Amino acid sequence: MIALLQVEPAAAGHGIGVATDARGIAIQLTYLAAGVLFILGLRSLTRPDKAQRGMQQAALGMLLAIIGTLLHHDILRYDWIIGGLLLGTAIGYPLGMFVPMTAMPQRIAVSHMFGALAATLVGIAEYWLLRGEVPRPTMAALGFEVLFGAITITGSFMAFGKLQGFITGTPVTYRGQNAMNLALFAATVGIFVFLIFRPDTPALFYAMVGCALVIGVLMVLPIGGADMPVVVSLLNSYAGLAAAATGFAIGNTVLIVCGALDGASGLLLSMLMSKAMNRSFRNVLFGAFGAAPEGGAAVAGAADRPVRSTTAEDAAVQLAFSREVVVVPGYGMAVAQCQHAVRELATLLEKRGAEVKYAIHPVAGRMPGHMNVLLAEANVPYDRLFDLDEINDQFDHVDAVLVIGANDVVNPAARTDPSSPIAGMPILNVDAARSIIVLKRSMAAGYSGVENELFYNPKTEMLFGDAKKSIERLVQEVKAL
Amino acid sequence: MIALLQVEPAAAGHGIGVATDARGIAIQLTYLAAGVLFILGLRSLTRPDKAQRGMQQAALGMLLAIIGTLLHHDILRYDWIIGGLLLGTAIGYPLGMFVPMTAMPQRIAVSHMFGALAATLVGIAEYWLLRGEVPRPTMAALGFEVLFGAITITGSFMAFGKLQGFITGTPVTYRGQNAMNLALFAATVGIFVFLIFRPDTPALFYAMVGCALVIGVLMVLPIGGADMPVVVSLLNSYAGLAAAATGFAIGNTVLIVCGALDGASGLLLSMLMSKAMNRSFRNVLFGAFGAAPEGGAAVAGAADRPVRSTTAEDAAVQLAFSREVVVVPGYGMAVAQCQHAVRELATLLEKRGAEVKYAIHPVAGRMPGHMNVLLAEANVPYDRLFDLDEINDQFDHVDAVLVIGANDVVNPAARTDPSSPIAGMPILNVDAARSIIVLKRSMAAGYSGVENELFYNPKTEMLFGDAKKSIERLVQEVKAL
Amino acid sequence: MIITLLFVFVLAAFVGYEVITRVPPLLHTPLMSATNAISGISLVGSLVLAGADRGTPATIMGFIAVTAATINVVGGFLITDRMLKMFRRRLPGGSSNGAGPEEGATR
Amino acid sequence: MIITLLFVFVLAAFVGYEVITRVPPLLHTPLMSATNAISGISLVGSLVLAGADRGTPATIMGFIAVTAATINVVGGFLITDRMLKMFRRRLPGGSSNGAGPEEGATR
Ligand SMILES: NC(=O)c1ccc[n+]([C@@H]2O[C@H](COP(=O)([O-])OP(=O)(O)OC[C@H]3O[C@@H](n4cnc5c(N)ncnc54)[C@H](OP(=O)(O)O)[C@@H]3O)[C@@H](O)[C@H]2O)c1
Ligand SMILES: NC(=O)c1ccc[n+]([C@@H]2O[C@H](COP(=O)([O-])OP(=O)(O)OC[C@H]3O[C@@H](n4cnc5c(N)ncnc54)[C@H](OP(=O)(O)O)[C@@H]3O)[C@@H](O)[C@H]2O)c1
Repeated sequence: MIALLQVEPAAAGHGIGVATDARGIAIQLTYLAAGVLFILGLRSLTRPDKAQRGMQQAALGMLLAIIGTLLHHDILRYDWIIGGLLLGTAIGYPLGMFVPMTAMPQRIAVSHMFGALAATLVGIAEYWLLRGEVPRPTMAALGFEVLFGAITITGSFMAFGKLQGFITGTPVTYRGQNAMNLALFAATVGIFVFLIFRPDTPALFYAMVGCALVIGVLMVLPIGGADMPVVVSLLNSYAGLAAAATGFAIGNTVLIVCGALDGASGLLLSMLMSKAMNRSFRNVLFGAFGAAPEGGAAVAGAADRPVRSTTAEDAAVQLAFSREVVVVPGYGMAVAQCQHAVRELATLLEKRGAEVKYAIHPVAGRMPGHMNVLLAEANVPYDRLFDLDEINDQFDHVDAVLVIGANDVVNPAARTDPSSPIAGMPILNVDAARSIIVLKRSMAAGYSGVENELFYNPKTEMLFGDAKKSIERLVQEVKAL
Repeated sequence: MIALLQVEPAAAGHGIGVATDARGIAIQLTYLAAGVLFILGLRSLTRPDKAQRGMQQAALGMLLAIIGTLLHHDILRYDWIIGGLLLGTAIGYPLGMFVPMTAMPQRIAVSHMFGALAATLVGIAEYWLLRGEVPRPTMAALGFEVLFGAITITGSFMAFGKLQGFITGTPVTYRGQNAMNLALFAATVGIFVFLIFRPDTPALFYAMVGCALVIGVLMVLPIGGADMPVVVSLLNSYAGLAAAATGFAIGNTVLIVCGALDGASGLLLSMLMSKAMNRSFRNVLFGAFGAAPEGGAAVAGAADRPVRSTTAEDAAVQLAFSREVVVVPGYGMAVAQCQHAVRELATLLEKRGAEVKYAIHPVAGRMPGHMNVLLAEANVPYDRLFDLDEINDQFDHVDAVLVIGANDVVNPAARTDPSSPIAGMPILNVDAARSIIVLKRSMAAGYSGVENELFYNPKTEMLFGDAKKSIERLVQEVKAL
Repeated sequence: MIITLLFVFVLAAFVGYEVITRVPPLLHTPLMSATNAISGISLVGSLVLAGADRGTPATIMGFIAVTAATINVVGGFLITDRMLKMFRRRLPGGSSNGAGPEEGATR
Repeated sequence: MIITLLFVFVLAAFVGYEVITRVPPLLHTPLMSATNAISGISLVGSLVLAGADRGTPATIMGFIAVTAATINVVGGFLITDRMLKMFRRRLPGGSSNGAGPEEGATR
């Protein structure tokens, strides 16, 4: 069997990207170990109590891969490497340690940007070093690498801007937008295909990179700020695909494995998110959902209707004498960073014999599990947290619901008004409760920009002001009773 | 980056086991498709309703792989291939179509034997063809291939024999057994290591194969018949590892993938089984559990104690006037093949307003899910089947339990007598029910050979005779009422 | 290269583990025969051996190997199909039959 | 060979899919930052580029790439760890905290 004869050189170690000697094998083994540790790390995320150790092992895996790489024959000088590692650590450390939990989506977007930048630069350098002498498979790999990489760079930057607020969160749309985007996309693909057959045309290669950068911008522009988490997670999968492409180009298996892991998880997560918002993936990406006009109009149209606003004193009394209280946190709790205060209030009420539950809507906040992270930070025990299906049928025997900076996720319009942009999104039926206290700063709409009937519900009392201040006042009042 | 240059030949197709041309790529693609279809097939087994289609696709994958292989450059003559395929189909078809469900474990064992035989022969032929000119990695792969292969051949045959009954089901043990086995094992490993450094010693190679064959026999001899399913499933994982080794030897990826899949699943399943019997994996393999003496003694020691035996008439009346009936099937139902009769009886009782449930013990029968398959064959709906944890606390308000050829899984000794070989195995607490009717042919012990107190329980009535006949009589009687 | 194949092995093992742990006990017997059928993949190696025409001994061994592997494949897939048909067949009858396997799968 | 790498890709994707679908919503945010941290693996390529000494432009690009990738890796793993610490930290307090994540995981 020829196969057998063919095995010899390979078995002896002439794989691609593999040095032929013991050192080469050693390097590969560090990669194998790294790959396994990464998978185990992700698996550990199925067990909250095991998760931290698991991811620490994954970090160890990364360290292994780095050390292994540093042994690589091709590395002749270490000055720039060390410089880069030091500088990167100097910037990465604060990004990791001091960014508040509430800014998580932004931070992840930035991080994607950097990762993609690295992949893209590597791809460009590879092309440049080969001086056009690129075999087709390699060219294809390089192409995917820089395409996904470049899109991720600008896309992540845009997402970052929208989440951070220095780029408008409302979708930017203009006439002929789709036509233009499609044209640009087609052109880029065209160049790519051409390059595979004629790799020796640098101008086109760099043009392709340029186009990809622009696509990244145009792709995110028409998407509303509330949908950014979906975009960020999608870009995560792009970043992964870029890494995988690098792996194919330089025949490095660990890059391919990590790339595939990220590619799969990013795509899956963004789909889960869209599903939780009860919107098709397509609709999120191309729906230009949550455009200001509707919301704005709606808000204006309702400005004159009566609203019951209450004071901390009254609200405190009401809460203090409720037996069953449900807290519904939303994005506002993240903005106000009042999770600790909330926990304190809950403990007080429990001391007074009330039962306090937390109702967590799958898309409350700005990323999946956003509220869980915040409440976890405030040491709220798991068993107090209930998700949509668990709690929705219990509201009718709840004395008081405390809505803290949540809006869309408690908006009855989703059930009642089929024309509403959030129509059909499953919501928390807080209006079934005996009384509702809403903490927010104004009558402004939530991220979907939709008017919220709940605030005009006779059972509802609005406690205006920053959620943190309001909660703290409530705490004092309850203590005072 | 040198890596990049190294990619070219490889990307152009000089992988191991891969022809360099388009045809080679095409073959590899069929393998890739096959691999994916296999995985999807196994995944489909998580959904009973989707499972059949999934496995049909897996079969399609196998067909693809075969066709792909037939295109291989090295294949110069097709006469023997066609002959083998035809003969194999001629033998395999009846094995697949006409073997009764009750003989499943035996059948799977036989099938393993054939698969392993193929892998081993390929390994031997490869070695023979290379005439000792074997590079070390290849030698290592070949070694594993023939070792696992040979062990599986004889091991499966032994398991088959024990299950079929032409080899004694009771563990065969003799003085110095372990010492001897260990010595043989050590010797085999020694030869293997030596071969890796001196592949050009055919005599040793064939000696190693011989040893492996013997090991297969000695490994299974001391294991009781009731534990054969564990062994069969373990051999499944060996067969997988043999296939994987072949893959490494000839650099064929699909072989490696399938091998790994089987290796993992076989190991996992055998562990699950041991766990369900509440015994350590080690204990199953080396415990020589269920040796005749104990059981025999126990039975003898109890021969003179009173037993209430009943008639079909009385039992029928009792059942007919029970509101809640639980059927506990065991291996005896498989032997008697009375699942259809049981279903008929149940339907009759339900017509008379009784509620009939089935209590499925995880290790009832001779393989995991054995009872499920039989009852499925008899069209018993899923929702009537309850497993141990679901039903164990309900027996106290059950009017009549119908124990059909089950013994160990209802043996209170597991709870009460710590010295019993089945001590600690979770059992069905049928003795909590108001009355118990046991269908078996004699007072003989079950597979663990342990005396069963339940049969002497004043609440228990024995209906002796072949389960099928007994059930059919019960059906007539109930109809007659 | 050998390491890349190791990678393949490890990854496939992971997939196997993840998938198998999700198979409900209900389907463990079909699972055993399914994996058995798949292990018939050694047919691939056997075919090349039987057809490579590298001397009578090799060809004979190849012939036997092909026969044995084919028995494994054909028998294995057929019986698995027979078993699984029973599980599918019964879904229409009975209310929570749909639910039954569900909970089984998530157990 | 390229196909073998494809195999690796497909298998890894399967593993990813199987594992991710098992992560409870509770941990989706940490999951996002975890996968982000792992995607910093492109550091491997960057290191070789920065150290291969194949002309100033390549080295500079390599330097930038190393810096960027390092930011991704360091920041990513640190923040993931910070988040997960919160989840672990709370396990001792409260009765069914052990159960909570369990059911989460099987949800
Ligand atoms: N979770 C996810 O994965 C995800 C992903 C993508 C999109 N989304 C979207 O995000 C939205 C989440 O809904 P949500 O109800 O949680 O939030 P929301 O609908 O965005 O409403 C947040 C509310 O909090 C109030 N608020 C803001 N800062 C505050 C502060 N400092 N103190 C008190 N109140 C404050 C705001 O009203 P004021 O300005 O009047 O104070 C706002 O109405 C949904 O539309 C969802 O589709 C979520
Ligand atoms: N399920 C698995 O995966 C698995 C794997 C390995 C081992 N095992 C072992 O297998 C045993 C299973 O327990 P089990 O209670 O199901 O079976 P069992 O303990 O083996 O008892 C079966 C009983 O059925 C009776 N029987 C046999 N043929 C009969 C017929 N034609 N009509 C009526 N009765 C008949 C026999 O008594 P008579 O001879 O008096 O009729 C025997 O006592 C356990 O020990 C378990 O550990 C199971």
